[in-house]
Amino acid sequence: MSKRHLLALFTDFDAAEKVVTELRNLGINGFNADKDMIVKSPIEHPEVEEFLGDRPVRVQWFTLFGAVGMGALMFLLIAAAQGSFFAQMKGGKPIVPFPPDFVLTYELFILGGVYITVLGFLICAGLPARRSPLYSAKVSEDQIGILVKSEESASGTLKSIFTKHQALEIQEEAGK
Amino acid sequence: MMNSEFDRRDFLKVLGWGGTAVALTGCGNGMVESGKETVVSYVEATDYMIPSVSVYFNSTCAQCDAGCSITGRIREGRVLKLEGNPKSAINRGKTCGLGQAGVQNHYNPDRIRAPLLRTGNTGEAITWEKAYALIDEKLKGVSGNQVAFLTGGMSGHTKVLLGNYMDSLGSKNHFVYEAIGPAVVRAANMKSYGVEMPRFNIDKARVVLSFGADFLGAWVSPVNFSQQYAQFRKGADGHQRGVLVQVESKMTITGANADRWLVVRPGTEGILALGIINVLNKLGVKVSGDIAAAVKAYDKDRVSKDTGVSAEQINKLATLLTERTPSLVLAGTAAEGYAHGSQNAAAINLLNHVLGNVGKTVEAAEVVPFPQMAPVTGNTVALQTLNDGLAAGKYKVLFSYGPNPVFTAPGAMKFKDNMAKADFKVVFAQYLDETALQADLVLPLDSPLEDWGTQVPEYMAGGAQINIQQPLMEKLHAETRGMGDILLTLIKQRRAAEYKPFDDYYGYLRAAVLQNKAALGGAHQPDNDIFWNETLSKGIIKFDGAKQASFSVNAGATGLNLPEPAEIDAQYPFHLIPHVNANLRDGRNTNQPWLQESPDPLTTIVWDSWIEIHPKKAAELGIQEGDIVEVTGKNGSLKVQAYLFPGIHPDAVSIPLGRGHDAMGRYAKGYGVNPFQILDVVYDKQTGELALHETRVKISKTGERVIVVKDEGPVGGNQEGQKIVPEMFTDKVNLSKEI
Amino acid sequence: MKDIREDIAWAQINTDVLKSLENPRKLYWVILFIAIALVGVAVGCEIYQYNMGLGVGNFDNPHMWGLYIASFIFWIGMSHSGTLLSAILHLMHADWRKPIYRFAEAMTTFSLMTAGLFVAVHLGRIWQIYFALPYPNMRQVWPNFQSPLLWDAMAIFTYLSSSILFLYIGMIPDLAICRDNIHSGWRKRLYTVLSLGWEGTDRQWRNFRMTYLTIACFLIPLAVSVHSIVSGDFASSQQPGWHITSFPPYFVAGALYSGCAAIITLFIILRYVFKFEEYMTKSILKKVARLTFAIAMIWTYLVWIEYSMAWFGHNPHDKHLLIEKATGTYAPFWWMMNFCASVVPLTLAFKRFQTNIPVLLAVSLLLNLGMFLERWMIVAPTFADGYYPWTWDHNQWPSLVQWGIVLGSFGWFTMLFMIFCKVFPSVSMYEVKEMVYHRSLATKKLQATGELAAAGKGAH
Amino acid sequence: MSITTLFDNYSEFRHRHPDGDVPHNPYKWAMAIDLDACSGCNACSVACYAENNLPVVGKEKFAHGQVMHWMRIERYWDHDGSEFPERGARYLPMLCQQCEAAPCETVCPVGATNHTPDGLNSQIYNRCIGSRYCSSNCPYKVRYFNWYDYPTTDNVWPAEMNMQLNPDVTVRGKGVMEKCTFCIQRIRGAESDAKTQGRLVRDDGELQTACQQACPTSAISFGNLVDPESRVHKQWRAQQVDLDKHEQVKDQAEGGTDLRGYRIYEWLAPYPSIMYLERVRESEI
Repeated sequence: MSKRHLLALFTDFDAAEKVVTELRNLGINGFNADKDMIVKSPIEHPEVEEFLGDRPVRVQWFTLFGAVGMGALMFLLIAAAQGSFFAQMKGGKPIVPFPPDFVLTYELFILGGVYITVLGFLICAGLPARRSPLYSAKVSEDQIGILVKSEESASGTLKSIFTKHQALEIQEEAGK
Repeated sequence: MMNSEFDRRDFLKVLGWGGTAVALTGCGNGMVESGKETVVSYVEATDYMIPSVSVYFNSTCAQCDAGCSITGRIREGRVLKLEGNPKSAINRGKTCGLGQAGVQNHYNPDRIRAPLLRTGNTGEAITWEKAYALIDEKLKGVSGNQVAFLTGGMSGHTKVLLGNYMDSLGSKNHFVYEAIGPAVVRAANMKSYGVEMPRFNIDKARVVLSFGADFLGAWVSPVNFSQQYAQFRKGADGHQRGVLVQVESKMTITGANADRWLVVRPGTEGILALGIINVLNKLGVKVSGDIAAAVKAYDKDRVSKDTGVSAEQINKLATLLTERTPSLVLAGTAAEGYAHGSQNAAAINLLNHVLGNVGKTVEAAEVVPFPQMAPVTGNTVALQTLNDGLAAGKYKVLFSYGPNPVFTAPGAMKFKDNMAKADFKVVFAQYLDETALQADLVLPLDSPLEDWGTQVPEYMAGGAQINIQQPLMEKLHAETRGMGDILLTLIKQRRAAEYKPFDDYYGYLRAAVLQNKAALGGAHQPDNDIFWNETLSKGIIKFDGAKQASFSVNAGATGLNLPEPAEIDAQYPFHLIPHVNANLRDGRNTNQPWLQESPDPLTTIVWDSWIEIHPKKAAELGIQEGDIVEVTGKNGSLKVQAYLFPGIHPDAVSIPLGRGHDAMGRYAKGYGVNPFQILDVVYDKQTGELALHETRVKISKTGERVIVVKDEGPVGGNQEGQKIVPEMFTDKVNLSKEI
Repeated sequence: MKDIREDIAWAQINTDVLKSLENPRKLYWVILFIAIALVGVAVGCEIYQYNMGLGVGNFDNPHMWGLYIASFIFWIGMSHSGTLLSAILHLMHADWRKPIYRFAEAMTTFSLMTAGLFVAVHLGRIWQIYFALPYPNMRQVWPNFQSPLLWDAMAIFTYLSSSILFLYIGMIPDLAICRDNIHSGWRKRLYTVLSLGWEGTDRQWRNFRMTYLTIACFLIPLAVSVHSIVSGDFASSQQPGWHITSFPPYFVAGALYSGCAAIITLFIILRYVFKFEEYMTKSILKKVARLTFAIAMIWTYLVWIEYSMAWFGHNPHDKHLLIEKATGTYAPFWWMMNFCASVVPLTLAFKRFQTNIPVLLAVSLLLNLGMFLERWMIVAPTFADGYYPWTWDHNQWPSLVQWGIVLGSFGWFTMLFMIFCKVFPSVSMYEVKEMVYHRSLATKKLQATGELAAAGKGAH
Repeated sequence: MSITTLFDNYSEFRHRHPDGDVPHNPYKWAMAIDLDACSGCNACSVACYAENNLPVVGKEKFAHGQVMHWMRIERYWDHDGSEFPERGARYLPMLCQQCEAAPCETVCPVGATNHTPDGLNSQIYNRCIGSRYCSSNCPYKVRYFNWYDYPTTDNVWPAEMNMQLNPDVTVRGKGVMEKCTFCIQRIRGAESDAKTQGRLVRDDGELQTACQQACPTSAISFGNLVDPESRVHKQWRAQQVDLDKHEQVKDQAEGGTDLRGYRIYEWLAPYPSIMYLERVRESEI
């Protein structure tokens, strides 16, 4: 049973919100509001999350792991490196001096944090991503897009709901 | 020493080959890369040359005439460094900067590589055979007294050979010239001690009163004196630390180390000496009647007025001399360099007699029991005689070996022009110096590190000794010859029969030594070769229990009359003091870069000449450091940078000798000025020596200014209140307790 | 005073900014050409110095360091303001930063790259520079982790890579816009690749917000640590004039200071060459000017602390050095430094100058001249009058080679910066949209409650 | 592997010089220079040129302050306002002080200068990248940098002159820092000789630095500070100068001390290995 995509564009977030809430309330069968609905917007807009319902963010865990892990690991490596050159005794200083190592650890703590955070971002946000079947440049300009995926049967209903809320444009996936 | 069981000459050959090999491989001077040479492998190296292991050979330093024994460090056939030979009583294992630079004299890139014959203004390289033939030919039909031979101080077998050669020519004209030798002092010593150069026991003295004798710098035998000085300062055998008082008009390095540096009006050293005697007399030191009479006039107020030394100082000094005995009084360069130099020296020596130092701190030195080898010391009278002779056209053929008169003779003597009057001028030289450039034939010499020889030092520190000079490595340049070999060849031209047995100077030397084996302490050694090699490996032949020179003490004050201090010449208000720099001396070592770059101990100036002016005087004249001033005397002028120097009498200015070459290669040419050229020709009344300190000059700003190239920082040796070089006084510290 | 219009259409924003990628004013090309020429000069000098040895820079003993290290500090300092605007103000929700933080961030990146060059140029043996990297090797020789220079290297590397990531991440949505609006050529491909297929889905935005926030949080302590460590090169040495406790904050303040001044300069230039009058408004300029003034005063305070510590602290060496600075060879530069960096900024206290573009341009340039001299006056005099009086040296001057390379560094920076602004949107489109969106919401609310008059333009 | 070494020898890694728990053993090379004996004649300096392949930079570069003398003789005057320097000049041979806690060591980014087990401050030429931080941080400014490539510069070592170069000592190219090494080539030679003969280096002139060997007044003594028989050790003892103090007990005594030993910039706590003996002048005259 094939699924088909619909993309509707709206002028502003209020319109989009109405549509989303409506779609979520009346459970159309063949369409799962939590899974099959994506909102595309030109700017980052916290409200979107609220009306879309709770969708978790996990980047911070990467950050934690990256910072702490990298920091600790590097401190060990540096100390070990110093420990393994006997030739490089520095007058007046111990061979494994803490203050310098802490400075370096601090830098590496941040380095690890940033790197792994970025990694986490790419993973969580699923980037780089394959372009989704329906997209309009308008979305990156000034309009809010709602992309839904549903059974053939449900798509009709969805389309009517979109038109009801004055969707500026409705793209429909060419039938296979 | 490991070298006593084999023949030195094979050894040297070996060394030489190895030397080439390493010179090329080790130092990458491009010969191998360019395919001009091939690398010699070590596969067949002999036992004597182990790669990376140094061997050491003893020889004698020829950088000055003090005769320090040196030990050369040789690796892969190259002499790398010279150290002092501890066995020598003269330098006891020590060297001065000048001696260290000996290797740069040896490796100097500007050495002459082949005999040069003048054709017009260019020198054409010729073979030695041709050169010798030429000399022979030129000497034909020339009577002995038309031949002149100019050398520096000489001793040992070269001197003997030269003497014989002159005989063979029937010539008496051997001129021995030293530009800055202590000739007047020698004469004065002869008068008062009966020897030219007694032994000075600085280490035994409690007080040393030196009248301009720069014995730590350039005077007679500096390395030996420096060691004695160290002893003297430490207060050896429980005595308290010795006191050094230096009297001079321009501070020398010795003055810089004095406990009290007394600046006197130039030329009044003798007056001060007599003044001190006068005070001593008053303090109850017994002096003979004539001396008392001689010094009566010199009461301390007058002396103080004449010399500029405060009466109180004179008192203190005299008291010190009475309290601490024995003392030692030295007459040096600054005292002798005047028209009344002999008088100064005599007066100063008299002080030694009065203080009873003669026999205690002034002793007769032992002498080598071979009078014919004894050193002949040079003086400037010889130069004048030669110069006059040349001017009169008396000499057809002139040989010159050692000194560089065109550079060191006062310009007013016109030596260069007079030299031209001789038909044929032969110069034996290592470099194309000013004199060599005037020659018709220039014969390239071995460096002292390539040559054989014997030397008897003029100043005998310990017992009598003969120094051996032997090659430390194979010749650098195939076409150079040792002076001994040259003389031998020349003399063979005259007396072939006598010198037939010696095919070279080495043979001559060896034969000469073995002949006197017993006298040279080889009685116990039957085998000649072993004895010879032992002698070479020692590098010194010592004569234990050699007898001292006869020491005739003459404490009279007869003929002692010192002139009034010179008035200030209105037109030429300054005394010009040509300063003898310990490293550059009379300029024969100026082409050794280490010496050029080693800062002058007092001004820290390098690579250039300067004129020292007292800051007070400079302020009057509006002169600042770095101003180019024109120094004008009766005999010409020169332009030189000014340096404000507190250690000089305001009526005097000083320019160091030795720089200002316009020849002698890349490291010497064009650096600084040559004060010899503007010296007034004034003679010491008694000896007829040139009085180097008698020149009067005036100075004027030219308006140009340069940055003085020196090591000293902008604050000019000010400690800025930091504890960098603190100072203690003897009432606070006792050195004799120290380790 | 004119500010960004709240009713400006989002589409308009896109087109305006995208125009900057197409046709700047002539002046753009002039600047770019001069910059490239200067780089040429520097390359020439460097080749000469590489072949002859550092002596051609006229260094000596004791003048071991010269303009290179001074410029190094200068460029590091320059980089800090980017972080200030993008990170600190981001956390403080100062929305006026949105139109200008992108080029500030770029400035950070490129000035760091310039600073990095000086580390290399300064070395006696550039070709051995990899010795300073901690790479594993059989002989187990590692760099000396005790050396402040190594801390520098590590800090700068961290800072540079983090800034680049920060800049890039923040630019992804805009790259998507470019992708959507440019339909041909290498740019199309470039943007397509770089935008990573961004479509502005809710999921992407969610994680984007979190990431951007996190990195911002990291960047602030990082920026502070970087210049503290640079100051450590001096403070942790033993020399008079360097061994000063107040150096880290002093350096950080100086860094922000010169950075802000540089932002003003570049703001004015960009505003003109890319016709950004609409977005880089005078009201923003005013805020930056005020910020600069504040930091200038902080810096002045710290520099006076330094002087008084030298003067009243009983260290003869420090005191002597201070006197030498004020009266010795370097006096002209030292006084000019104090004038430019402490007196000139006072003009920014006046409202009418805060928006007067010619004045601001002149002032900002003077401020940076002052800050450059300040760095030089930190480095050179200590060599001229260190501890050891014998080696004091008052007549050493940087040779033309040194000056050439320093000039070239300005060219190098400008070149990179100008190219960047031509290739990438130097005004953040999506954030300007957010800005006007939120402002319009706010205004709507006010209109609703009829308090528009009361609020006025106070919101910003 | 390195981590295990780290844990095994941890306490060892935490000790510091010179006041650490581990003394120098068996060697600690040090010097004592008697300024009363030093006559400022520059023989040491020239000897150093000869031994250590120092380039002669020539007038131009000397004028730029780029001279390379590892051992420099400094001449100071008493600035007491008198017209003439009646107590002569003060000479100070200044060379690398071989500090125990050397300011130069900690700052080198590549660890090209280190503290050796026998108490030297070593300089590794081929590790040096020429950041010149060491010299910047040296209070005595006794480190010298190769501003030019002297081996290939005209008239520094022209043909023949280069045959004098000491094969035991590297000829430094451009861009590296150098300084007095206490003639490390001689030290290593003597140490290994002694080792092969199963003894310690003797204090009988078996090992001399070039400057010490040349010095006509024997003002310089050099030796093993931990060997109670060595002259240097005795001198330091007698002068009550302790290596690991940055303020000597004797100096705190009332009315000063009658001992001459002192170290320059002791209060900076670099713990120099060279003790100078104050110059003395006669109080009677």
